[in-house]
Amino acid sequence: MTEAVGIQVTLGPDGGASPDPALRVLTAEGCIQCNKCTFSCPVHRVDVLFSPRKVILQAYLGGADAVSERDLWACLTCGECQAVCPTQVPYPAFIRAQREKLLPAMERTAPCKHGGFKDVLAKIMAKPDLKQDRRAWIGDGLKVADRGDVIYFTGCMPYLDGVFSYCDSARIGKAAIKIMNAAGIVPVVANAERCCGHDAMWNGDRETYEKLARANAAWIRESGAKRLVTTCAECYSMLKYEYPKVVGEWPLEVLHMSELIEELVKAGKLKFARPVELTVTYQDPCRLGRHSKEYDAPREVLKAIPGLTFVEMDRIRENSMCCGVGAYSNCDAATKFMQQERLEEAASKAGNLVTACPHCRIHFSCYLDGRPVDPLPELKIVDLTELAAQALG
Amino acid sequence: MSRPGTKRKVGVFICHCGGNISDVVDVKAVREFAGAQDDVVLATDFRFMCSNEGQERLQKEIKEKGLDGVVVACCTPKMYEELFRSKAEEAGMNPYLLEIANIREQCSYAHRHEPQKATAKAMRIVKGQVEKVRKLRPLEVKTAPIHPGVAVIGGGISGIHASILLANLGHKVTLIEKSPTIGGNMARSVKTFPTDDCAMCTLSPKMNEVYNHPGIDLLTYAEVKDAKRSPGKFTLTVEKKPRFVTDACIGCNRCTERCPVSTAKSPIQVSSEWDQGLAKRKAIYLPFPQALPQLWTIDADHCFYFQRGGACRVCQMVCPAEAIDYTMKPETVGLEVGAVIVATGWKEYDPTPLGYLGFGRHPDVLTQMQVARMLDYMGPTKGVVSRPSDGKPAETIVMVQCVGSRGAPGDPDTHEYCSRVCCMVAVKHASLIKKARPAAEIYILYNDLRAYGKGFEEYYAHSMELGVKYVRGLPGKVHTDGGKLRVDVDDMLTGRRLQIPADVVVLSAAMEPAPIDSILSSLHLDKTPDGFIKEYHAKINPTETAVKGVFIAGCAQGPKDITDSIAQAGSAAMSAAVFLGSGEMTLNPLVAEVDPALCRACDRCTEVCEFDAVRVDPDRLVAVVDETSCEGCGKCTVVCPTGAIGVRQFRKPQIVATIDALAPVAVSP
Amino acid sequence: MDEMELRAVERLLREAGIRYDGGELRGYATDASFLTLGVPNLVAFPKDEAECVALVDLAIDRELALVPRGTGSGTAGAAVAPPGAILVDMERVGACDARGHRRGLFSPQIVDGTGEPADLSKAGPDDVLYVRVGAGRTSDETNRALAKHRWTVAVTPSSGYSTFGGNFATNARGSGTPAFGPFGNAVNRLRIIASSEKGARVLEVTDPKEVRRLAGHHGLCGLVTELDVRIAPVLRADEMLCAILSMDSVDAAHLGSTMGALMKRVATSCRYYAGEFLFIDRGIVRPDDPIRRDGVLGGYFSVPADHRKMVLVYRGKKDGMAALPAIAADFPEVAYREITYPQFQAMMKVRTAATGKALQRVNVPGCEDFIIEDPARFGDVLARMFAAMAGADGRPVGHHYPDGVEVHYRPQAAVTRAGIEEAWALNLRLREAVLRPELTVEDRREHGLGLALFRDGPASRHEELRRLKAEYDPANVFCPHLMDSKLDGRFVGAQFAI
Amino acid sequence: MTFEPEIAAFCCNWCGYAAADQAGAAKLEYPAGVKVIRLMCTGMMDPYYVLRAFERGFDGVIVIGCHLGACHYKSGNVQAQDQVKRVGQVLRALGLGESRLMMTAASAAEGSVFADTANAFVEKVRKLGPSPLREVVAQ
Repeated sequence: MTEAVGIQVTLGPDGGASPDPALRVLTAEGCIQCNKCTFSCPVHRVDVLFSPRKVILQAYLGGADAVSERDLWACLTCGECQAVCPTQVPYPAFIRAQREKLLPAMERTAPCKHGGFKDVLAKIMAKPDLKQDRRAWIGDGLKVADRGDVIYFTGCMPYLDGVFSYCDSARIGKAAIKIMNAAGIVPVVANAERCCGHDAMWNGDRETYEKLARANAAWIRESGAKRLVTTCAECYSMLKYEYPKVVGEWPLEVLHMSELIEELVKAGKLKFARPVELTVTYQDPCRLGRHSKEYDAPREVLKAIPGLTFVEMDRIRENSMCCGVGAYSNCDAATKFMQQERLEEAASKAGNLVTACPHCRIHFSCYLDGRPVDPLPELKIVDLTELAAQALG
Repeated sequence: MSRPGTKRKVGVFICHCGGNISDVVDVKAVREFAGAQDDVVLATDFRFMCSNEGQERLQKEIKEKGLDGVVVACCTPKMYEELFRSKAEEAGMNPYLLEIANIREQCSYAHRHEPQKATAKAMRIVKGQVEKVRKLRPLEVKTAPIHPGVAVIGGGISGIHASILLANLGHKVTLIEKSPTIGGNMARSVKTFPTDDCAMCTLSPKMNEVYNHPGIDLLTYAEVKDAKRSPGKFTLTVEKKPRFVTDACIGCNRCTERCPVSTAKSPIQVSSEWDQGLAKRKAIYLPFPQALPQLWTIDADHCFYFQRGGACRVCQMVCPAEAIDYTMKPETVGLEVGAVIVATGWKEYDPTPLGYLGFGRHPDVLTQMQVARMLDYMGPTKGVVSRPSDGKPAETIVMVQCVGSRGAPGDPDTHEYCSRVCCMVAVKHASLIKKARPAAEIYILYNDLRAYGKGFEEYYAHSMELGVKYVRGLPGKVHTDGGKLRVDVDDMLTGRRLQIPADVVVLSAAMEPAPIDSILSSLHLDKTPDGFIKEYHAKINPTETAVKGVFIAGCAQGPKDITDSIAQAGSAAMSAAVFLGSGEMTLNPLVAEVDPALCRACDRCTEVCEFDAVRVDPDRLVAVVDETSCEGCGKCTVVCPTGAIGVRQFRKPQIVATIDALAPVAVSP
Repeated sequence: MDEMELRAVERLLREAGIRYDGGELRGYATDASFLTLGVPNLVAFPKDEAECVALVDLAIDRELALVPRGTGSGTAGAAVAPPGAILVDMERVGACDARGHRRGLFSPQIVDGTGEPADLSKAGPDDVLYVRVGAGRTSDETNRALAKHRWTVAVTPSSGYSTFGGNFATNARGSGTPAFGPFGNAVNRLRIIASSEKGARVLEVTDPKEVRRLAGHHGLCGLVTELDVRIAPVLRADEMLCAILSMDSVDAAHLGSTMGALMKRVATSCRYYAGEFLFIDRGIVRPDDPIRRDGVLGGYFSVPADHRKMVLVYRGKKDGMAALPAIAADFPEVAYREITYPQFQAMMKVRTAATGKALQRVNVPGCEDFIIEDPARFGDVLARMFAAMAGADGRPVGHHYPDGVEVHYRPQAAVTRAGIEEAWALNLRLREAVLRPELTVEDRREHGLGLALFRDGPASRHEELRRLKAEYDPANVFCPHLMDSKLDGRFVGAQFAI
Repeated sequence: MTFEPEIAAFCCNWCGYAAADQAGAAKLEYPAGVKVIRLMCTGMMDPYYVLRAFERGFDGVIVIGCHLGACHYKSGNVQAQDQVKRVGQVLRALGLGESRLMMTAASAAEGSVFADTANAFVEKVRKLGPSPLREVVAQ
């Protein structure tokens, strides 16, 4: 009985919206306490004490602030829970809102070290009069422009190699430009570009995120480009779905590289001449898949590459398993076991794991660079764009 | 849920340093500024914080205000950080919650003509430390008792000397020697320069002392197989090889006399290690007459019993003491000690790769070690240097210096370093021969002749008086055509080419470290590029190593003569004694610490650690720091992908707090 | 359990290396029933049989109560531990690697009826095979592993993420039940940790009769750790038939009796794997839900305001379903249409959604499972249901099993005490209205989820459970709170907080 | 108001920091804009600190450790060099340019080296002008 009273106290007046923004997100849909979320949660499998359902109930009974900081940061915001939820409780959104609300008061922001690195990078890029040089990595033979119809939004890619030694991320960018050039597109790579703000937003730093969003919106609008292409699932989800919420509607068509390639191939503007004799499987990045519902384009691209044998893993599309790190906010012991499980699954299917997000690529490569939990078969982490570029010959 | 750190009580004490600070920095302003900072409950200033009065002030305030954080703004922490911390501890505060704000050396001194700027900077330095202190956590200082006892590895002169010193100081010493006897290379050296003393005469008393010393356990014919390190203790696994001769042995030598091995018709021939291959030995043998312990040993690899399936039991039959036991097995001894002295010594370089010198191709090309054996009146040639080919005394002897030493950088066949002793060894042997047979003609072909030690130059000069001929220049080739030896050399002083027909050519071969890689790796010791053991600091700690409790003596550290080896053995023994005597080692708390919840066990920390201080526990899959070996350099904190590992008092938030406080934005002027 | 005792138990668990949660426990205060509330003193997460045995020994030794729990997807409250009890989360049992980390992927061990290992790749469609799984495994992950051989778990409750242990404890029914019966019938062998005065007993139950007896034990008898679960080949699209039969009417009684009669005919002359129905009104899915735009299914979502539309969906092997079109043809008001399997699944999604999709509202379980043995009475029941729930939120959904029609209804309530009490009152009204005294007890047979109703359940089942508990749990450590001693061992079901 | 560069000087405890002390003790002067941050070893120099310093408005960063081969911890300074090189790329991309970051060595005895380095670097940064990030921060 007393517990039932507790319910009333914490949720305020009948049915009325709770004053707590985070809780409002949570109760926008009725949780039916079925526990699908917890069971689908990759973190829960490693750390039984972490349970989305438990967190939601805590929020119901004790208010959003009853959620422990630990649980708040343990969540990958990968969205597996929401995908299986019968009532689609927007759990990641709740976590985000809660992080946002508590950030000023919290001891521990993004706990992962590289999270800190990207964090400060974003803060720097949020500053107004910054004169970046974002093209150093491009190299010869690749054509980019200052103005044009198509923007290639590189995101943090030009910076990644400064930290992630084991993973030459610039290759993705080169591949992307190579492909676009091959299709007669000379993309705009702008020095005015800023970090997309993905990590800032998901780690609760709305101020920085909005600064970045506005800064980007400004130059993009000014550029007059019609389309924006990105090789990063995070940038994609931000520019396509989150930016309008901050900068208002914009006439820009946001494409993930895989979508562009699919389009170009279908339209015959891009020919895959050279067979790529590899067996590959595909990792749906959370931000591209569950967050943006783009499951097919990458698969279409893989199918279009001659010589390629494409095998699906067991858990794909909305059931796909996260690479283990979300927004660089949580890389820890649990991550390690998740990655082992996912990579075992991949290795049991193919010798190459293709992903469409430079960050999945980094996190998996990082794992392979270190000591595995258990020995793994030979496995390479490849970006979809690189693979497509290989097929150009 | 956890909110920002609970309120702290920080006290700031600003020192005038009797004007050194206050003449430049506006102490009052700094004090007021400090008082306005978060968590600062006390900001005060004083003429001399380091004075007794100042220290009492500090302690009083800590007690009264119950401070859990202190910043003393004064001179460099190198001066009084220790003092103030100990005072704080006496006053009941954790010493590691105290930080020094250096506003003298790095502020009032350096900017003494810019008082305003110096003051502003002082404020920020103080704020920086305040912010750091607010983020500090109390640390406990752990200590580990040092296990009594020391192991000395290597029974050469260095090991022997160190063992005796330590034992005399009352430490339990275990001396481990891998050959059947102690004595090492000095025992082979016949005489020692520059005094021509009989080596054995000086050595064997020390050998006896070791053998009979109640404080010394002698493990001969034994090898260190593994070493484990734990706080204050080393656990060595020593394998004692079977001698197949029990302690019952009375040393009657009957077995050796009757042993069929190495007799004329025997299919098994063994050359004597002791005599450098110039003579044969039996399968059951005593390495040399003064060998200690006086225990015969069966060399199973060359014994008919073992090689021919029990075919021969002669020794057992003739032994009056029934000391022969063919069934002996290797036994492993576990040894727990607090310190280890590595005195594994050197071996002579094998000149075979230098084909042009003819070593190994012509029997009359020898090394100095072999000559040393010949010069031993009890040796294979009874003290006469003669031609192995026909046994005739050698009339013309050519000695070649720097063989294998001072080679071209990168030459795989030689060493770049100078072996330091060969010059004097050559001089010594030449003189000895000359004294014995003035008629003998001796040439020493050298590049530079190094007579650097006490009495060496005189010794060298004397050899010239004796008529030893010195030729500056190293031979291009030693000709062996027609079985005759001829050495061609360009005399760089006269510019003449000499062609010296020689009876014997003696190569002054380099000193090489004895092969001990397994010991090195299990003790986590490094080597310098020359292959010798890396000392902690080449100049000021030549006998200590990066591993606390492990010391080096003698040629294991680098080429040395006996004098230096003895000196260094003494130094090593002293260092070890001091270390052991301290009883317990305090573990520096400012070392790395792992948060198991964040650790990915990716092994990156273990890869960069120079001190083997961090390991991944394979079962729990987390990195574990060995606080005895961690030096707290923090390399690991940079390569750690998750931030799981951090150095205490230098954790990221603590350093960041300082950066932010010092940054332009941090101060509103 | 007082503080001291609790600390002592925690220490013992730590020493035994058993994971536990002694901190934030409100998260375990309920299961999917949401109203069944009780905060345990401790939640233990054993990872294998050994740890379960350790737990049971501990419980016997210290006279503690253990309440087993799977994923907590039950709506009955049986997975909720009252204060003083230790909740035993069985999710990890038999599903962890050596380091105790649950692996979402595994290669299941296939056995035949005798428990001998069998090779799925060589198996024929008619072979009777079982998958040997830990109690913590779920149909979803097992099916994922079986998929490459095109086999599947024979009986899958609508919650494919519920654990096998839980399915067995509630003897759950679901897809496959029409062909294979309730979950218990699809289990061939199991291992259970029972109690004795002296300590834990590890029992291996291989006699199918005994297994059937234990099915639906509600955690009263022990901790089930491993089961052999029947599997069946996945139907190929070309051998499968999915069909929708729909009818809408203003008159609930008429709607019910017509569909009831139809279901009766289907039950007698068709063999099907799944028969599901739901009542569609305007608000069942959101206006922007893509299903409304679906060429085939979209139509079913346009309903006249005052009408109720019942949609009945069948799935089965073609040969078994041959009679269906003809039967449908005999009911002119019923529209018959064959659909693809994906369309079938889409409808199932809607069915789930129907039980919960409300702003800031929760589903109040309780009076949710009517099992009407004689579908002829379906109209009558339906009429009274709709009458009783007039104006209330929530939509009935149901299953058609050969042995009767099962209707779920969960009133939805604002998450406030007032709202919940209101919904609960509705529950009671419904019970009065629907479960009239003259109905036979069998008509109110519990489904495992409707424990609250079990108070009124058949005495025969009480006796059975009481005997079982005596045999398997003489020490009375498992869910003692479910047996009310005052009612001389009569099974009263979970306690609601309201 | 003339531009006074603000420099973060990360100094290792054994060489850089000691050199700074030495400089002070020898009454060698250098601009007050140079703020010393003490690390045990430049080996714990994390690229993050460099970026953080710039983000907080410093106009330049110097890392001062032991001479090569003289590192108190064997090779901390070598790792630091590598890290500095890495973060240099990042600074270049950020448009700050690598010249605002410098690593050098000064032994405990080389107070003059510290002072000279500090003076020279400050002059260099003065020529480069204020960090584009600083304007925002300083207000």
